[in-house]
Amino acid sequence: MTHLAYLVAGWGIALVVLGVYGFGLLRRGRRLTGQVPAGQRRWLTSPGDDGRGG
Amino acid sequence: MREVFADALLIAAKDLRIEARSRVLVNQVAPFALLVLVLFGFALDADQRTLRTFAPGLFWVAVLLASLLAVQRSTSLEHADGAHTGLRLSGMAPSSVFLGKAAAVFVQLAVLEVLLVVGIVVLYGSTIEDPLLLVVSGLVAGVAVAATGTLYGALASGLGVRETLLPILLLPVLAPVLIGATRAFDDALGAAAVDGWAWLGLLVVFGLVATVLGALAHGALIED
Amino acid sequence: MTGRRDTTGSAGSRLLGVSALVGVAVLLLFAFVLTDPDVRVHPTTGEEFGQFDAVRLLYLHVPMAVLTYAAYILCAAASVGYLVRRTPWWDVTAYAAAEVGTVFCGLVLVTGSIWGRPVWNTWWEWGDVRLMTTLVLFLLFLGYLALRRTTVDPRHQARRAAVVALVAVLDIPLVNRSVEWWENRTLHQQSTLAELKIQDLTLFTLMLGFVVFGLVAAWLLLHRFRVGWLEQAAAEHGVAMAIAERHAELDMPDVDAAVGDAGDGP
Amino acid sequence: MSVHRYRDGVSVVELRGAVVLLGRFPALAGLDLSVDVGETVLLQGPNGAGKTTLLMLCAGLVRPADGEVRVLGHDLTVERREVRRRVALLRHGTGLYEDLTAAENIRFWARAAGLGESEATSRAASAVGLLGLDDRLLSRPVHALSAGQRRRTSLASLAVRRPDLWLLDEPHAGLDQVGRDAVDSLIRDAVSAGATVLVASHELERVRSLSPRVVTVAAGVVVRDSGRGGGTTRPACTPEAATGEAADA
Repeated sequence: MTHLAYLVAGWGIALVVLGVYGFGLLRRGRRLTGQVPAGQRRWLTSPGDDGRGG
Repeated sequence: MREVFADALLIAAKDLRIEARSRVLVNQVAPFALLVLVLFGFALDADQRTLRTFAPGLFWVAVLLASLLAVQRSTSLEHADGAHTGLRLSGMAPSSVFLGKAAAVFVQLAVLEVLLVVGIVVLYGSTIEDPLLLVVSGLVAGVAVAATGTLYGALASGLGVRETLLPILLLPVLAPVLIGATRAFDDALGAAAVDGWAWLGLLVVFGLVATVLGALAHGALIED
Repeated sequence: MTGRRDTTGSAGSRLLGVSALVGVAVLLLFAFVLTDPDVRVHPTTGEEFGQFDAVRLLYLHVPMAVLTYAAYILCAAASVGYLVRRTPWWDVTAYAAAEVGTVFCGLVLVTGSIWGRPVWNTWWEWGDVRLMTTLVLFLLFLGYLALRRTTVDPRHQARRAAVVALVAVLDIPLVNRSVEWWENRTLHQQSTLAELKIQDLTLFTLMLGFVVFGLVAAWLLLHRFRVGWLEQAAAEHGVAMAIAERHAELDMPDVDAAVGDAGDGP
Repeated sequence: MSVHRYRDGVSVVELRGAVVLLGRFPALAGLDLSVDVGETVLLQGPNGAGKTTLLMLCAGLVRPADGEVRVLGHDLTVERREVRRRVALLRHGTGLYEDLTAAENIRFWARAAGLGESEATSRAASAVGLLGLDDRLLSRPVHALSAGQRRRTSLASLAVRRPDLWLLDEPHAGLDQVGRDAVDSLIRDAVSAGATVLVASHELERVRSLSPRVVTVAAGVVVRDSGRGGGTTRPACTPEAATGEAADA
């Protein structure tokens, strides 16, 4: 395969950065959920997942 | 509508009178802009032919850098001793305040541009080939810079970090003005074979958009 | 549905996340194994030319570039929404779109530079319209994010940020115009696919790239929105507690003394 | 002379459960206050109690996060521009331009309030007389004035607007006897013209001579209120935490 270094660099940087950013978002979310009462985490109050506990 | 312009005139006259008394433009901003021209001369190896070729671009970079100072001065006038509160309580329309302050900045930039044109003629050996294009594009670009600068000055005002925030917000927005005005000056100063008048259209559009948007958005920015 | 409650995930977002991950794997398979390199044969000399394997960056770079612009347009639309409706939903959406858009924008610039080196023989091309426009856009939104990170009353900040986003997006056509006239040249393919030896599979893989990176962007946007929403909710919760604390201040003995004679100096 | 456009006996300031957030900090934490036309109200309380924020709220400069807020008959959550035009607010900043003369400043603020040339001139003359500013002083740039002279200039630039509601934050602080007397005469003049005055001050003796109603603010709520006329004590509407204190008074 020609240009292998460029391919690895391009795809590698993109996927790693997106992965790190996504992982960071999950961690930020995890840290913040502890500070918010369950009732206000609105995406968790779907049927069968009534947001109690936590 | 007439009231808006009357109030704008009042504000502009006030800002210009303050400038006439304090001479901040004359004593600080203009020397700074000339200093920028001199520094470019040192950096580009003092070859007058090179300098003449790049004179339009260097001119506008110097104007943009100096405009940061002019805008900061314009906003700090209001914030130094709480006058901005008085303006909010005055009952004047926010767009009047915007238009007045932008007009005052514009007048100061126009003066600055005259000085800088003398600067590039003397220091870089530029020759003026098309005086009309030079004046018109200089004024239109001045409007664009003054309006955008005043809008962003209001936006960054009241923030502890406004001195550092203003350049990174303002300079990228002005990229089209830098390009357009440089090209127009390329033609007017005979530095490159381009059609400068075509570029004027871009500057006019930018100036109009910035002025209208600024007048409309200023209220939202300075309200509580 | 795992029933865990300490994350910003939900059944929907997990489904989205899993499809995005599977999609990336499938996309890699198509981009690196199933598609052919770009090799063309010169009709007269018979020489081989083209991008060869470097073309595989197409499936990464182009979808991300389109999604960058989509995210920024979403940001501007949400900013207008905020200025009209003044509700936090629009503000949080605008912030989320701007942040995700800027991550994508940075990657577009980096991958473009990496792609440009073997294909155009340069890391950077001044005067290329799309490249310069994207760079200015990136700088504009770095300013936006810097403004977002200043500490100021949240409502002021939302309004200022909305104006900045609006100006940034309105500035784009002007930047584009000006660069186009500035240096009348571009190295980008006039139509990206017209120059390449187009096969059905290349086209399909590119479309797959749009879908997969679209899923990735949607997942990031969803979680970024939820983080922003939580930040707001946490702040509101904090305010309720702060009000209670202020009321509790009145029980402290030194307040009574201070209230009794308020002549405690300026 | 009277410039207010509402019936006597109507509340000029009507606050119920007003909450104002500075960033995330509740500077006002559910404050109740009702002020009638023509009253002089002294706001006292420790530093950081929320007095300045209360004045800012009444001027329509900060938005209430919660509660009901009406000033000069307008709901401040909806309409603030009309209120702003009719109040005068004195804060620690003088609101003057350093490089202009005192006279130019007063004129500018008169014109900014929408007054015509002749009206601005005559009102400026009467405000200048009331505050004892002479021609020599008026022709000096503000940066060449003392703190007391600046305060008087600042008050004159507010007085030209003939506001219906005066909001004064520590008007006496740092002034000499001449300056203090000027402030007092300004307040008396305003009240006799039918305006309402809210003064936040630590200089109780000074303000007592104006026989104000005394309202004590602490921790963002009203904890004590002498009631109209300054004599009787009336229970303030405050949260439980505060009622015990109010009863003690």
